[in-house]
Amino acid sequence: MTIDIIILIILTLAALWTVMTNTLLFAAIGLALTSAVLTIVMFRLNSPLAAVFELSVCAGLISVVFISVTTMTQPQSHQEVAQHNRDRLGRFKFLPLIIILVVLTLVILNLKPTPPLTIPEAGEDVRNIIWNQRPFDLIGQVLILLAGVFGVVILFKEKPKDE
Amino acid sequence: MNSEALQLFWSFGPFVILLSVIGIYCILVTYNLIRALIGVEILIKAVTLLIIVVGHVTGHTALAQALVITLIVIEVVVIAVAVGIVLGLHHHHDSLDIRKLRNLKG
Amino acid sequence: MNYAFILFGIVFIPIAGSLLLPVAGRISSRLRNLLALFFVLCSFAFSLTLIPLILSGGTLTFSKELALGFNFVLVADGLAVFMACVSSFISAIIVLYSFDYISHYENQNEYYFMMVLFLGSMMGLVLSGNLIFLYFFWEMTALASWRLIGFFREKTHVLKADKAFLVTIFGALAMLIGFITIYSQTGSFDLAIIKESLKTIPVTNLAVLLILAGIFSKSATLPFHTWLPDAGVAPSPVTAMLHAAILVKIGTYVFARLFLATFTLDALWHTVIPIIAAASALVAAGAALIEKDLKRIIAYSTISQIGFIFFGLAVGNQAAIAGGLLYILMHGLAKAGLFLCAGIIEQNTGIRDITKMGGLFRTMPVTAVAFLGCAFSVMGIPPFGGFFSKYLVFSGAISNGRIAISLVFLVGAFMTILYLLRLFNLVFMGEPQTSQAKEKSRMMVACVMLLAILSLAGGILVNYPVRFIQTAIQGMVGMVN
Amino acid sequence: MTSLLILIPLFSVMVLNLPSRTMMRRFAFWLSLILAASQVCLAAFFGTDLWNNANISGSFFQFNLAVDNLSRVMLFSIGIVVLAAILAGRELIKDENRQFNFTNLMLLILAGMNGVVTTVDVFSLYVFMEITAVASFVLISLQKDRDALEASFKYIIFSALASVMMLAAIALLLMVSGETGFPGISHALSNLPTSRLTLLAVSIFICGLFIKGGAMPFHGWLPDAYSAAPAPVSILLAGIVTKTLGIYTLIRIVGFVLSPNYALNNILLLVGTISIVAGALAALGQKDLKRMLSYSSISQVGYIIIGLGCGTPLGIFGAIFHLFNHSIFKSLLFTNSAAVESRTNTRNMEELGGLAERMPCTGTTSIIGFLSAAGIPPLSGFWSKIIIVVALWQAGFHAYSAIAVMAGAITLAYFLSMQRRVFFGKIKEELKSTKEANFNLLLPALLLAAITVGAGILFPFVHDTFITSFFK
Repeated sequence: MTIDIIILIILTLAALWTVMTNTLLFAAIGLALTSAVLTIVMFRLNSPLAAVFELSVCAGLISVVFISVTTMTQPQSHQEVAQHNRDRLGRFKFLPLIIILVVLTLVILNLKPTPPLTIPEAGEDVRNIIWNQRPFDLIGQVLILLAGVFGVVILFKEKPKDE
Repeated sequence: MNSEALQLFWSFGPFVILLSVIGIYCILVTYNLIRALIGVEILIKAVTLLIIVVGHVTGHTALAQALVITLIVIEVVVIAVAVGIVLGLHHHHDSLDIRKLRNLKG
Repeated sequence: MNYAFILFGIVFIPIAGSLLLPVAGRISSRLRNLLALFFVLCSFAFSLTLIPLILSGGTLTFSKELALGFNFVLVADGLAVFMACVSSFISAIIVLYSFDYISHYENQNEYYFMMVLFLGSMMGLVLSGNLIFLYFFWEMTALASWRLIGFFREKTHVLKADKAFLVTIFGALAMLIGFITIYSQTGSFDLAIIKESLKTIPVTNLAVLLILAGIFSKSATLPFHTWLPDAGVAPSPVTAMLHAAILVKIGTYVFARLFLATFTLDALWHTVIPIIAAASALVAAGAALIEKDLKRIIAYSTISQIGFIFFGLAVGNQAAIAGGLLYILMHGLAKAGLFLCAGIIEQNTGIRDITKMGGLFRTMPVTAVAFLGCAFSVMGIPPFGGFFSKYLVFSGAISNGRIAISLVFLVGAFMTILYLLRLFNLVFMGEPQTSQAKEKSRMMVACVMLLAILSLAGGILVNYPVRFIQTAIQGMVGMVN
Repeated sequence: MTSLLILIPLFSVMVLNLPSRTMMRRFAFWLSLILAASQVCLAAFFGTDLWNNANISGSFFQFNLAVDNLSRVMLFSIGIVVLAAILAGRELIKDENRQFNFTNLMLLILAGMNGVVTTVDVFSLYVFMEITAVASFVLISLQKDRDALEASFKYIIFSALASVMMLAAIALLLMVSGETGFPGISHALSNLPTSRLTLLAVSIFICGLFIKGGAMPFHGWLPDAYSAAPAPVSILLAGIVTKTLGIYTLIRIVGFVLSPNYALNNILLLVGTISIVAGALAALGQKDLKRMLSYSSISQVGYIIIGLGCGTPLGIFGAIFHLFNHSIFKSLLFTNSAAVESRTNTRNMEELGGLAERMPCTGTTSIIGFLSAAGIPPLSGFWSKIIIVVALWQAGFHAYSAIAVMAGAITLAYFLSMQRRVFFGKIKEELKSTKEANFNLLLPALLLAAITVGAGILFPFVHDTFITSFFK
């Protein structure tokens, strides 16, 4: 269990780094890292299938999307970047403080991590749940993918209207 | 829901709260569109963790995994559409700075 | 129950018919005008057929059960039939007058539609025996009057129409809260049930206050009176309809219906309401004395006279109530006449400032005579009808020991004579100032003459309406006292 | 049978896109129109028995769906508003390719909303809410102009926050009850004592729904999204999308799943009242026609929320009835604003005036729409408002009831000012050549106005068939 707590602390630190880091590229990489650590947590919590999804889709696909957007939209000069970084540091310096505050509050509320007594067994098969009990969600996935396809077609392919 | 499950739950709960705080803080203070999306992503990570933890402590891991898989698909689509809109805005403004967008008011 | 169709006819022939009028207007304007008159006369005729029933002491009721106490109830008792007859009759004359008056303007379809819809809603209001439907029709009259006052589409006119609408709706919403207070006290919106359960206990003062706000806003009494003079921008038949005959009387009717016929009021209100009415009567009369706009003077005069009606109704003994109800009839006839005369003058001379008029007696003799007749009735000169109503109000009040407040109203009555004579002098007497305007439309002149004659006849044959009113009062107050 | 509500639009989208798109373009409009119209007819004329009859669809597509009277009302409103939006879209979206995309997204959004109102599982509810939301993000930014993209981005961020809140609440409910179906959650909550966890779950859930529905302290995205979206999309968004996502779900969760809860009701009443008053006051100060209507939407949503907040069956019924009325009259008003905008190319009310002369039909239906919104008889809005007010009074919330009544005066005030500035007054020189809107915009306006008037005048009939079946 202690190992779980350590992984979770790493997860939090990864997220913190994602938010605090200076360049967007590092932020995207940090997000991927967060996802990867989350994957490990999921493996350890008896959820291998979802973990695989998380690893391939979130750590992989979404990071690729973010990194490509970052590279497509980076025409800043060196000075601007420096100025921008100073600005950011000014705004983000409170985050670690807030985090520490939240941790303290949680400790005061006696919600600190404690080792578990027992870990329940894994339940039913995932495939059964997805295909037999929740087919409606599958239809939902098809629909939202279609909507996403139209979104991508409209937003990426068509030329914007001239103003 | 027994007290053991509850105790187990609360040993993970603080991290969910921490992740959400990080995500919300990021959305609130950033001036960059993509960073706002990254904040949203971190929030979704927090909630994914929450669902998995709940599945774990109550023994409904299969259900929780099914939910998370659907959630991930939705997340990807939302992010894809959002990124498309960010690119559109970048085309108009040549910038990702939220301060330059404020010609609409709440 | 086979009389129920009469009640439905009174209310729903005009309402349903009004929807037909814009369609009829597309076919032929004559057809539309005649249809409008026909619907109004239908209401009047159906109301008349109920008179024998009332005189023999009966009432006619129709009711359909709905949940939540929203029962749809129509009741024809003495008070209701009296109001229905008076308002539908005056409306009929006004619609007749509009044939010529309104024919020069656009939006005639909307005009007749709203006019007849207004009358229908008024009938619904008068006959409804349920607070929710009373409110329902009350708002519909406000709706129709909003479109009627905003008949001309200039911005200032529409603004004034909006003002009238907002003030009356504001009052109506306050009244609605009052109704709901009563509902929480008695558990029903049905007037008959409310009357039963409020027999012994007085209704809460909060409810009375809220309902009074609604009544005063509709009847343009003191704190809420400003919309009425502004609404004078409407075409003259509309002002006649709204200010004189019907709209402002809705407040007095609801006052009589609720506070006299249904609830037992706290003693406090019998003092407070006459004071408000007196203040209203004096302030408005004062305003009428210095105002220069022809229609605004008559409008202020209406506000002032409404004070007398409330006085009569609030004093609460039989003579005073009879005076108040008779006042509704007599003032309706006479004031409609005055407004319609003002319409003739305004349309033919093109001005409304009385200081720029003069000597119109020579060119408009019939109008002048009719105007004088109606004015005498409003002033309360015997043998015109207005005299008897005023007399009954005062005698009732004095026999009730309200000497001081009666004296205040006496001053008000005196001021009425002053401003009406000033008006008549400036408009009809003296040297002509503008080009000689003639009375163009015979129909319009005939209408005002008819109203003047009726004002006189009402005085001479006063015992017929009084007899009817006494039956009505027996029906409503007899049970309370 | 109910599953067909989702499957038919889904297959239609697939069929429309499989062969060459150019061929299907003309066909798409009629197909979507027929689908929406048939949904309206089915929802209007058939009871819940038809929908829940499993034999029609066979055993292959057996989803966990159910249609009760609330869903039926929603299905009707969804159908009618989508119909109006499709017609308006044909008129206002000129580019053929874009119009084809618009129609497809309409079908997707139709399927999404149908899923939201028929599902009985809280996670599926979330899935279909996201479908609807994603389709509306895309629809708002359909024209890709600057304001629309900004509004869409704002909406995405707010909506994502709300979704995360909802998901967290779903996870906590799963923790408490062990399942995600409505009956299970409802059963578990009514058997358990209220714990901190349940309270947390419920409050996050409600908070998320407030954001989605645009209640007043959570409304930041709404006026932008409504006013920047293309006209047909604003009809859809204001008329039904946010009402389905936020308000319907709120009613479903609070009124039908959770057990009555005093603290929750107080929060609802408070938020509702703030929305009513602040929304109406904000609407008074607007110059942009669509922004005014957006704030008015916030204010009207407040009425629905307080109706729900009084916690009695009558209040919930009033809330549902007002939800229905609101979707009808608000889409009517947005249709009219679309007609005005298409003819004059402006939404600034200072530049408009006197249009009633040139656009009599639009002007008249607009009067009907706003009078219904202000609760003036004989229109249907009057009945729903009075039911809410009476329910509040009966439940003992006298002050809230009085505020709700008196806010009607503010509502009337801003609508009168709108009508005066847009339709009455002297017509401006440059607007002299304005023509009445085209048939495709008049038809939905007339249809919606007819429903408003009809439901108001025939209230006894509506009452007999509708209220009684609700309290069965």
